[in-house]
Amino acid sequence: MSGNKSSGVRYGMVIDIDKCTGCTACSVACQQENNVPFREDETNKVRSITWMEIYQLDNGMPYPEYRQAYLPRLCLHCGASPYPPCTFVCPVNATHRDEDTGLVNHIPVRCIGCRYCISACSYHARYFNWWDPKWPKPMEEMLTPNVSPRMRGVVEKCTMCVHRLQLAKDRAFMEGRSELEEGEYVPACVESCPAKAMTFGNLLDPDSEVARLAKSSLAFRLLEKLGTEPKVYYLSSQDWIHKLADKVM
Amino acid sequence: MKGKDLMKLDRRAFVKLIAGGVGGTLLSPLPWKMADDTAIWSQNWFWRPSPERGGATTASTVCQLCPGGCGVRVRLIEEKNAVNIDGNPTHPVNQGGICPLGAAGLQYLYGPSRIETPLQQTGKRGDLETMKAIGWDEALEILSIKLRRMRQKARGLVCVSGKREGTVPELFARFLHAYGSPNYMVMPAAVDAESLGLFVSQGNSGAIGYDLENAKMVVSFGSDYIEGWGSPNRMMMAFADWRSNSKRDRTKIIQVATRGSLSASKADEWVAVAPGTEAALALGLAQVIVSEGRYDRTFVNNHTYGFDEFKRLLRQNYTPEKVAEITGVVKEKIVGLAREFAGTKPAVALSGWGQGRMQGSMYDFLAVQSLNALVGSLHKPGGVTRRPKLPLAPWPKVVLDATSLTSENEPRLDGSRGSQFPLPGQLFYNFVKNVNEGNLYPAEMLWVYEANPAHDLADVQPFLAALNKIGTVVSFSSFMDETTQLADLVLPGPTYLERLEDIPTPPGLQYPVFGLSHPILSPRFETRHPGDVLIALAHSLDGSVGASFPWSDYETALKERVKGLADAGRGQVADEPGLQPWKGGQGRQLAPNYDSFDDLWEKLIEHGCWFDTSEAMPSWASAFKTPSGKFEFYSQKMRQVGIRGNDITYLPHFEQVEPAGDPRDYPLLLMPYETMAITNGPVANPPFMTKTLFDFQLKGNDSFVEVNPNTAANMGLKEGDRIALQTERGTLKVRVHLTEAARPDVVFIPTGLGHSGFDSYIKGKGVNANMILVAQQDQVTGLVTWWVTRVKISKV
Amino acid sequence: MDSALIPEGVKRCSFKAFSLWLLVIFGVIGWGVLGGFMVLWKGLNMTGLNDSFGFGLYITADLAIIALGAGAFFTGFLTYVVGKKELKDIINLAVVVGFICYTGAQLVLLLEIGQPIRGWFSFWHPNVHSMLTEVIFCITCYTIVLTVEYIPLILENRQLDKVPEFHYFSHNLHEIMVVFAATGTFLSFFHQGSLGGLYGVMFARPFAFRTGFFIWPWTFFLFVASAIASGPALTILVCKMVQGVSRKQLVRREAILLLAKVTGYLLTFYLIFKFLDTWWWATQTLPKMGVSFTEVFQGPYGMWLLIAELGVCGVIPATILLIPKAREDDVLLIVACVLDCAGIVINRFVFTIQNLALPVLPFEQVQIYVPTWTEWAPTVGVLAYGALLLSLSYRYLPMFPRERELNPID
Amino acid sequence: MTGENKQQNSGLLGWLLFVVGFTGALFVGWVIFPQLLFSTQYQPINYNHVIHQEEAGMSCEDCHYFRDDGTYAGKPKLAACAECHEEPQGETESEAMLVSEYVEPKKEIPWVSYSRQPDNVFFSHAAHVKMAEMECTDCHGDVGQQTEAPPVKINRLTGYPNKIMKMYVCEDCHAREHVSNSCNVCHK
Repeated sequence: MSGNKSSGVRYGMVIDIDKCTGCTACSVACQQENNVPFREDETNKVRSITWMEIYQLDNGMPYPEYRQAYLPRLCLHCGASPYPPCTFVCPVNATHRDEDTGLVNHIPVRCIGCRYCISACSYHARYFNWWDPKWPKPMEEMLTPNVSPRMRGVVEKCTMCVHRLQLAKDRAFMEGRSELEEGEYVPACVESCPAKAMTFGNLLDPDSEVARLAKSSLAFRLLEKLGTEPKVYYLSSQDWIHKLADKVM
Repeated sequence: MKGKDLMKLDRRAFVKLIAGGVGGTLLSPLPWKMADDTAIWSQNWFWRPSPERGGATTASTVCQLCPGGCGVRVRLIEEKNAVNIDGNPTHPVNQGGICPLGAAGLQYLYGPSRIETPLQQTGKRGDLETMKAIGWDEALEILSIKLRRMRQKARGLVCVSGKREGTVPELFARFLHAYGSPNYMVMPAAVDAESLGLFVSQGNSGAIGYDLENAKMVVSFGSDYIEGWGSPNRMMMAFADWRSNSKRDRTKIIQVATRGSLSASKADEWVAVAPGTEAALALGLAQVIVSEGRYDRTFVNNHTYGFDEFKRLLRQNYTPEKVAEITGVVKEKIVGLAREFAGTKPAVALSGWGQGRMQGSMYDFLAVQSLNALVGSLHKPGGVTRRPKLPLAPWPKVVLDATSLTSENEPRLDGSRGSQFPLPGQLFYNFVKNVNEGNLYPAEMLWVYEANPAHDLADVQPFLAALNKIGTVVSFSSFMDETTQLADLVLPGPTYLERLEDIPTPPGLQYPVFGLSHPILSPRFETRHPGDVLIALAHSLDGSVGASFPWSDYETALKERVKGLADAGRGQVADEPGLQPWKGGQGRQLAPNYDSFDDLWEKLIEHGCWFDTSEAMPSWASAFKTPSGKFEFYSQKMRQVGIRGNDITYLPHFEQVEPAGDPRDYPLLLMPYETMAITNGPVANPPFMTKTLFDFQLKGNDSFVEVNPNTAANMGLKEGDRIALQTERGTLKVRVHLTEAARPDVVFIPTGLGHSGFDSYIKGKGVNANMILVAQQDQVTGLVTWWVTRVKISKV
Repeated sequence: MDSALIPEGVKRCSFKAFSLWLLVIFGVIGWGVLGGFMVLWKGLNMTGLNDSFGFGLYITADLAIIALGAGAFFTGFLTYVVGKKELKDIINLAVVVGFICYTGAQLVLLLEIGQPIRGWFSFWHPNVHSMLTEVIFCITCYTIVLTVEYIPLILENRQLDKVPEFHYFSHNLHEIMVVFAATGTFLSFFHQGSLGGLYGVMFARPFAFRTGFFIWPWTFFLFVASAIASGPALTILVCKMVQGVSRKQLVRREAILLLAKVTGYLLTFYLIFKFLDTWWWATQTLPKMGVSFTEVFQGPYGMWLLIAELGVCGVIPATILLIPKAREDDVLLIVACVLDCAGIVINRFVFTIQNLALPVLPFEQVQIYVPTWTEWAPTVGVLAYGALLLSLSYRYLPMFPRERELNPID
Repeated sequence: MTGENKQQNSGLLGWLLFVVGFTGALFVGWVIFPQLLFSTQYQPINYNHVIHQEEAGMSCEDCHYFRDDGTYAGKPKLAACAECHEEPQGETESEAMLVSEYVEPKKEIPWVSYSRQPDNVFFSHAAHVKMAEMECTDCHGDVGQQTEAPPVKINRLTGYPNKIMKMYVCEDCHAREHVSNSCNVCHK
């Protein structure tokens, strides 16, 4: 809880592309967990809010050497020092990296909707509310109180389910603890993954599974050359995926 | 002059008044508070819904959106608003994982197309304007009177259930039995071919179970093993397991399929075969294994029947050269694959095309099973076995009166067990055919439960035609789906989150699981549990029907069966995370963790499921109930039931199904494909899932077909072009997505889209492939395949 | 009818003709207002913007308008600080054009943000690290400065000038104009720079990112240079336009030619550094980011943009303006100024649109941006607003101090 | 009158008008505006904290408790009231109303909150009460000493009660106590 920079916690994620079956459960679980709005037509993908977006990659080979893979892309909570690409451009301090956790947050009620952060992010991880979020009447009952629904004209993005961290801390406080144990705080996408392809935890804790996997020789990050230092790692044993991911543009 | 001065004075004074006013206003809170408050207003404006707050609780139950049988947890606010569904970590089938459909479950509970009261069609069928809301008493009365009136034509009552197992389908079957109709049917699926195959080769009725978690090599013949085949979450978990194993003993996956799906891409090897020839490849492997003597001699010599005939057939028709010709797979690959399959222990071959919704051919199933038999993988760890039965207590025997007794000998409207198709199959397509052709006797009334055949049935048009010849259609659906739109009477059931129901062992599992779903919140509408409706209906009828339902309500009936579990003295309620019943093999005794029926029931409600590992896989000596007591390559059962033909008829073989349509008119082939991102009913894709579709799958209201870039180039088609897809059945307008996943000259169309029912978030999105697919019937079993149809493409 | 308001000793068109002209302008402004209203009422879904193009026509227009509005501060700087007295001929016009540009840009900016009601958060909760904060503060301050510079001109209106307080006030303002010119120069330098910084700091966007000096990426300085190299060109153009429409010479040729000469030097100065920057970016910055120079030209946003920006609209106008004979030719001068302005518009366009159109993730496609009428209307509306202000100022204010002298009424 | 005089007079009058405008605006801004901005809402039942503590011997935690998951339950539900007030215990009008209008028809009491934060705020009572060991009264005042429920002023524009804690109060205290002021500590 202290404000100094050596909190020893940097939450991060590892996604095993080889294990990912492309089922999209993470994306659905995320939408439900975070009151992500939807419209009747969501096929204009550059105006569709999907915190956890899934890309289809392929090896570019002809049939039958063709192979595809799915790559789930959330906000990568860039660890670039001193700032991720998106936060320092915000004119109103609506987005900010919590240096106690490494999580990049975005507070829609502060956001004025200038979309500078959207432009600065190379991962398309940030989304603008082009319309007033609206739910069919009965579905308003399934909105979760843990995440505040947004309004038109603001940016939103993956928070790594930071509300789960808040609630996990509440539970810990009841037991008089201020430190969390591994697994007490896990985002909805990781929890949902039926193939257990996603691992979440503290990258600075050498004993954590996520730290171990992030150091694997199979690990890579997206657009590594840009120096954004994402805290979401991917694993794959496929050369073509490594080659593809190593590219910029 | 003076007036002008005054005017000037006035003007200046006015300016000063205003200046004072501005000054005063700026020194008052008004502008600053207004600026702040309007900003706050914009953060909470009234048209932005603010979620209900309160204490959160979690209820565990079992998902019923597909037969997968996964445990789910529902988060409730103030025990009133369900706000989240995730996987139940204590449920052994999914271990906390959840598929997209399950995760979107609340969009069904709160779906705008929920049916709130019973409905009666007062006008023309299909006209939603004339669907009148009626009370339950009236609805039951209407149905009860109809049933009483048609009792003499009792056999004309047909029920089709989308759910195959569990007490509710059993109650439907029981009702028909007691009422006097042999026509309880289920929606077609690959399980139909499986159970016939098990019946003719092993003499068992029942279902198949794969010990996949312990296999070292898996060869999937067309099964999209991570895209919805079997119990989807269990398969994805197994897949992750195969991938986690260290490099040395990692499970090898081979996908034999025509399309470069995710299952193909994620396999260690993808063997691309010509459309519909997976079984031929299986027989090709068998030939190599047999001719090279790589088969399991202990099993083949001691526990099989008809091996020599099989061997002869293989040598004649399925040499690598011949199979290479049929499948398009090179000879060396066939030989290599066969050697690897025979050399890896344990290895298992999977069958059931795509997600397993197509019945498929029994012979294809037998071809794949013969491979499992040859390498000794039947009823062995890491192989294929039969799915253990649940020790549920039986209900009392159905009471039969004169009417229902005569119906015992009535032919079924689907012709199953009849002279043409003597095997005990589920032949819904044949039912459709018979109704359309006016064969046997008329179908007076159709009940539809947990099924949406008007959309989901491949080659749906004959069914829609048949509906016109059926007197009354009754739907038990919770949603305004396509079939319900065509119903005359709707008796809406509660959704799975609002009802008590059992979910028996999911398909393909090697150990028994009994899941129990229960209402996690009070029903949102005036719906009634179909079980309760059936019991009430039975009680309203005279004679034996009421007597066959000696329960006050569904709960009592269900509990009566569950008592069997409590009495079995084995198995446990799954109440801790990380249970892995497949580890350590089957046959490990599990002492119950409950001490009475009431305790068991309470724990089932709390945790969701019971499972067991006590039952060992049957020994080879005891496993087969065939006339020979062995696994029969050459089926004597088929002979017994009266199937006539030559030797080949009784042996696993490959029959090339000629796709419907003249190749001169329809030069390309059309194959449907399924994905996890589009559900294939009976419910339609929820908005959450539709959102995850790529814009090359759905764009606006247009859906896409996959075409190989070379094929497209030959026809002058570019990415995104609009085309008409024409088969013998009709034409659909779609757009083109170019991908190397598509085999040249084959067009792949996704199923599950193109709804016309439900709500504005669902209907009108894409086209329903089922409208133009042509189902083809096997003349021995009556089962159908619809994987390939000839098609013509024209640009529009 | 309005003769009482028209400055003494000058000739203006009839009130009827002027009214008709205003009617046309109001028509266009009305269209712009309607477009703006639709965006405010229904939201930004009315635009062609999307999650790929967070910035579009509004921002491009804003940047271009502000760059071209730099004529005001730079002419002010030359006139008052450097002491080029001949430019007094044109300084009023420069101020009006600047005022138009800055207020117009702010109007568009109001539409551009998703939550205009909370727009003031950028003053109340500023993030000092954000280039946008710097832009917002400097633009606002500079608009105030421009207003202060514009006020004395307004107060010189024949009727207003009769009020003694106003007369003294405007006179005193004139006296201290050098202070405002200096302040304006300082503010302008920073916000023109931060507009460039806006893009240069996007280190995850290979097209925009530039290395730099201390906290400022090179685009910071290039934007300043390009603004002062194009602002005066716009001032010349507007002056020529007003002269053309009024069929009068309003400014002494020396003033215009001086401005043209200065523009020529500035443009050359800018281009030298722009070429250096492009070379460094293409050979050092991009390769370090794993991108080759040719890869940044995709789809409709091809190499032609670069050639147009730096060649056709860069080297050519610079050459014209540098050669005394050429710039003394009226047609060539106008061509050069048009090209100069166009080049800077293209520059702002590529940094906004081409930058965002390029996929950075290797498995994404280039995107194409098509603005909707609700974007065009307010943008064009702002131009009409400029025409309105210019027309009113020309008609009722002594915008050109030399007008009477150059056009004596018989 | 001389011209000068006239000008003086008009100047005086002008300043008078200035003062009128000035004070008028101040009055509107400071007095009328708040009246318009806030609505006064009364509690459905005039709850007496003192009686419950002194006569019924209840403690605060009987009604205002932490849930097991560490979240704070806030105001009690009707069920808690009904535990004692199935039948009226005393003679007060409020209690009679409670029984007849809420307990009997099983209708939740629509209490108006004095300090309800908007849904974008995550306020952890556990962090403040359990970890920081703050007293409830530090923020809520000594509500326990209230013999009647005061009316609540609700901002018509924002929907917030007027005594709601503003963000700068949170930030100041967090800064003083060296607790993180990161946005996602308190926002969701």
